[in-house]
Amino acid sequence: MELLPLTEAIAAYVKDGQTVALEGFTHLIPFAAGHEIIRQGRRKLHLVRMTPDLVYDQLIGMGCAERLTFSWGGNPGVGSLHRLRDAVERGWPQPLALTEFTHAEMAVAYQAGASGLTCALMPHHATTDLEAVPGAPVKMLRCPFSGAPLTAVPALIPDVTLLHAQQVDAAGNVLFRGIVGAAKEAAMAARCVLVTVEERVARLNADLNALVLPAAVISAVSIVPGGAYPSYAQGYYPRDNGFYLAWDQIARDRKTFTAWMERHVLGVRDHATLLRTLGVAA
Amino acid sequence: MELLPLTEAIAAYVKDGQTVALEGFTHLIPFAAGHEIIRQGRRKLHLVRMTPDLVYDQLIGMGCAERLTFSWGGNPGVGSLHRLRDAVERGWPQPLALTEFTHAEMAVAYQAGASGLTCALMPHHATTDLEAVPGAPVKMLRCPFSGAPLTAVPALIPDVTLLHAQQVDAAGNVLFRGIVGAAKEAAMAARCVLVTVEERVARLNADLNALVLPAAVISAVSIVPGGAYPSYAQGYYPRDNGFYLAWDQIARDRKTFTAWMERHVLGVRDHATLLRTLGVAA
Amino acid sequence: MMTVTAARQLRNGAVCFVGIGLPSAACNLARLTHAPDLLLIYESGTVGTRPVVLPLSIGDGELAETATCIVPLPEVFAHYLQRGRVDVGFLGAAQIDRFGNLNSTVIGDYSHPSVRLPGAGGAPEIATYAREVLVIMKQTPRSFVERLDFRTSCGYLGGGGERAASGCPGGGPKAVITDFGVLRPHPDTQELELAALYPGASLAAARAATGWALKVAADLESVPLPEPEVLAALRDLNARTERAHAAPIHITLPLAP
Amino acid sequence: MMTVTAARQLRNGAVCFVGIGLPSAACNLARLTHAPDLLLIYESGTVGTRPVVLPLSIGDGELAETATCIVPLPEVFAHYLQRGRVDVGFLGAAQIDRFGNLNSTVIGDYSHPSVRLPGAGGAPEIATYAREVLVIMKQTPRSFVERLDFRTSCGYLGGGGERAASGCPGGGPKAVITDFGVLRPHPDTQELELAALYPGASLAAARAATGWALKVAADLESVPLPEPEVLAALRDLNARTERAHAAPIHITLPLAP
Repeated sequence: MELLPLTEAIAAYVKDGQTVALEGFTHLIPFAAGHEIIRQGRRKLHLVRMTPDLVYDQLIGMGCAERLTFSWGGNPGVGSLHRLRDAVERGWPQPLALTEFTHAEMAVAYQAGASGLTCALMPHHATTDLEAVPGAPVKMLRCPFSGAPLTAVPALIPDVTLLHAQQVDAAGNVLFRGIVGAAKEAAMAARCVLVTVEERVARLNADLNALVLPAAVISAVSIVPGGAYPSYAQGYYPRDNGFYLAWDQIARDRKTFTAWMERHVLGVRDHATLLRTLGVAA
Repeated sequence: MELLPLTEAIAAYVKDGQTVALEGFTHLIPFAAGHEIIRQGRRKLHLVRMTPDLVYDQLIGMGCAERLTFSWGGNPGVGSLHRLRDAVERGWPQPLALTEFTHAEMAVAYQAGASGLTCALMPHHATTDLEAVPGAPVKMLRCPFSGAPLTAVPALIPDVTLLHAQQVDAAGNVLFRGIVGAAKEAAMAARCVLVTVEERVARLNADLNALVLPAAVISAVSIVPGGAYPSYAQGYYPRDNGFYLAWDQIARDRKTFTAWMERHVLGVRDHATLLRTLGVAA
Repeated sequence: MMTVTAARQLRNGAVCFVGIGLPSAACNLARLTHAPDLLLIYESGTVGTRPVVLPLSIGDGELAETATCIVPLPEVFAHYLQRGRVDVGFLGAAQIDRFGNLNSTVIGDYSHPSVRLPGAGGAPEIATYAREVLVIMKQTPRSFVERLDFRTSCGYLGGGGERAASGCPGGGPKAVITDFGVLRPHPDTQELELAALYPGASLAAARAATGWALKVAADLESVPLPEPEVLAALRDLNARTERAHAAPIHITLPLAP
Repeated sequence: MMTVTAARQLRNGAVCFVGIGLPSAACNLARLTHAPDLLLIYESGTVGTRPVVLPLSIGDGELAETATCIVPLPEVFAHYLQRGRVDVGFLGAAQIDRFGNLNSTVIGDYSHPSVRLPGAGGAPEIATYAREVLVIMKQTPRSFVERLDFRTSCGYLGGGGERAASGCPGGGPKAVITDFGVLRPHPDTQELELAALYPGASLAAARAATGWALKVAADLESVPLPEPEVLAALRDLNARTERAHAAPIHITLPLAP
């Protein structure tokens, strides 16, 4: 683990054409890291994430991605991700290939990757057309004991998994507290793990059974207070539900979207400046 | 979830011939529950446990078991389980059939059971004779994506899983704190879950990401302070390493073993009396 | 009215797998009124959560802070849904057919969709494993369709016992709650039939809002008006929620070095 | 001497999968002397533990309290070993052969053993996945055998590259530390050869304690005596451990009702 400014961490570890997962389920979504990827103009990324959320709408709309692996692509509690839709429906700013799972499939795909496996199993029930779409990732097989039909789900192994967390300690261990989604599995599956955190502390405020990623599995940590905004960090700040509602209008139109991104992401130096510009931080 | 005295919980839920798992890895081993099974004279049990430890030595030596599924059967840091060996090597007090896994296999066998699956996968490497012994539980197959060889491990689904934990709250939720082994997976795999706890509290002393089993997955909870002794309960009492060392002598000989069990298990009413007899509790 | 009607379907003590929006409102209304011991599981991993205000997203901090426990997301699906521990699952969709099959993936062809919908999420597994499913959807000819563009999640497949015969473990949609009333599956054919109408809703309008020839149950019921205390609880819940969501976010940054 | 020699094999910063007994002592001695940043993982699920006293069992409370984190046991094997995150694994056994294959299952026939040993535990996966394996065993003709009664865990299989050719990901036994000295695999044949002797240990005695015709490396070394500060650290560790383990257990029961 090395402690790096976010600009240097992204420059050093995230490359064009890589398979990149930004995880965190509603909570602890690494927005600052996503924005830095946009600022540095990464291209042809294969983006992986269970719930693309606004940060992937932004990455897709800014032309960073050529493929998306996901299981639910909406603005939670609000509606569509308009940039995702525009890319899929009309190829703007470029076509976006999809690899589509269910949540449960994608969870075991990360688990398989985290466990050094090439695939994972689920019980198979012929209930969804998803398994039959062009390029469907899953295959069927039979349990060698019971003969029951099983779905084999190929392992997901990101080149880089990016996460946001609450704290890093002096030794580089990182604490995640609250809703964790599939963050641990996405991290353990990845070839390289980058983490942004709210703060650096001498000693983690961690329970015996807390979710802590040891420094040994992390490539770099960057200290980015507010780095999950407009998502949230339990114990630090709540989700900005108003921003998620407002995004629906911003992203609906290519021009307002581009203008917003130019002003608030490309046009600012870092995440702290974005937060000040939005009036969220003083 | 119902709150029951341990005698009633065992009488109501543990039956002759069942597949029964007492889990807890070194920590939180449900000794009191195991002793109550012995007192109530259960027979022909299929005992399941990663590390049989002393409590299974006692159950086996008292003739409760006809099969053992396990992955490491020793007295940790001390040596053999003499009663387990006597049953396997010389059929005393009765023969004991073995189903033998590695730790990693048994862990995924519980995970499969906990996940409603008939089997789990591991990468296969032809490195051990275990996969070729008579009655070996695993089978080989190939990854439908990569063609890589895989080991299929059949799911473990205990009729009853018995655990020890620190606390139960007013609603019947149970807190496990510290080393948890495969306790969660063994519980979620089982048809019925019984838990003994150190104490009942109004509200669990639990972190957001603590391991808590919700009341809805538990059949009965019994309050048995010291119920893990001579194993330990983090935050309550340490492991009695001296007892584990002493057990080596007690269990080495059929007569000293039988005498010890008659005096300390069959001859006492409950676990509190055992603890007082041993001078561990006042 | 949809919220209240959905809440009424829930028996106390049930384990509910909750989606965001109307299902979340219905579950919490039930919990605050007749079913205090509902166990609410959100797919974000919060188990036994008792939110004071309604979450906008499925993973709001409110859900974490009031939960019995938070489990990693893979376990919510594996240990609860797949293992058969969920009594009631909620689903919505863009399209539903007469057998309760649902589409939340695409309108049009999968490879060239006219509308790309959010996708499956947890729906296929909820539909497959929950002991019973409650569907909540507004009833329009565009959403209640003769033929789905895409089957994301199953209801009764082709009806007539096809679902059970396929080995699908859950029980399928027990009720579809719409803005006109409640549809329930016929016991034999499993075709959805209008089983109850809200006071003031007309049979003709319900039929017109359905893309297939909607059948009506022999004993069409009228949904009772919400009890005043239930309405009051719902108003309180919504008011608390609005106040909470209106609070501005403020993040304190450390001073620049 | 075995403990000190084993400790010397560990480079600072390595991720070690630790067994109980001598490996645990060696790892902690290394951590307290030349390798403060060893990451110690015990199969009980404690990761990054820094015990002040040595545990008797693999899951003592001491390991939990001083750990960076505690993970469920399945993850220790899946996320660390299988995923290839472990640099060094330790193994012992009842029998070892000339290619470092190990038996900890049975003496005699599997179905009718003369001695039933504890069994596999985590050994097969440690042997398979760790980048390198250190074996610690007393050298006797009964334990260093021409032919294993049972192969629980692999060394180099039949030698001569068979292990790597089989696709086995880890690197195999790098050293076998005995009470005579250190055996290492020949680079080509992978047969274990005596590579170093302790001061005072004789080559003849080491050969007599081996059940096969033990070869000797061309450059047989002498293991240096333990540095005084290392010996002092080991004595301190052992003394602390004895004091801690001698403390009587007392459990406070609630008053009878």
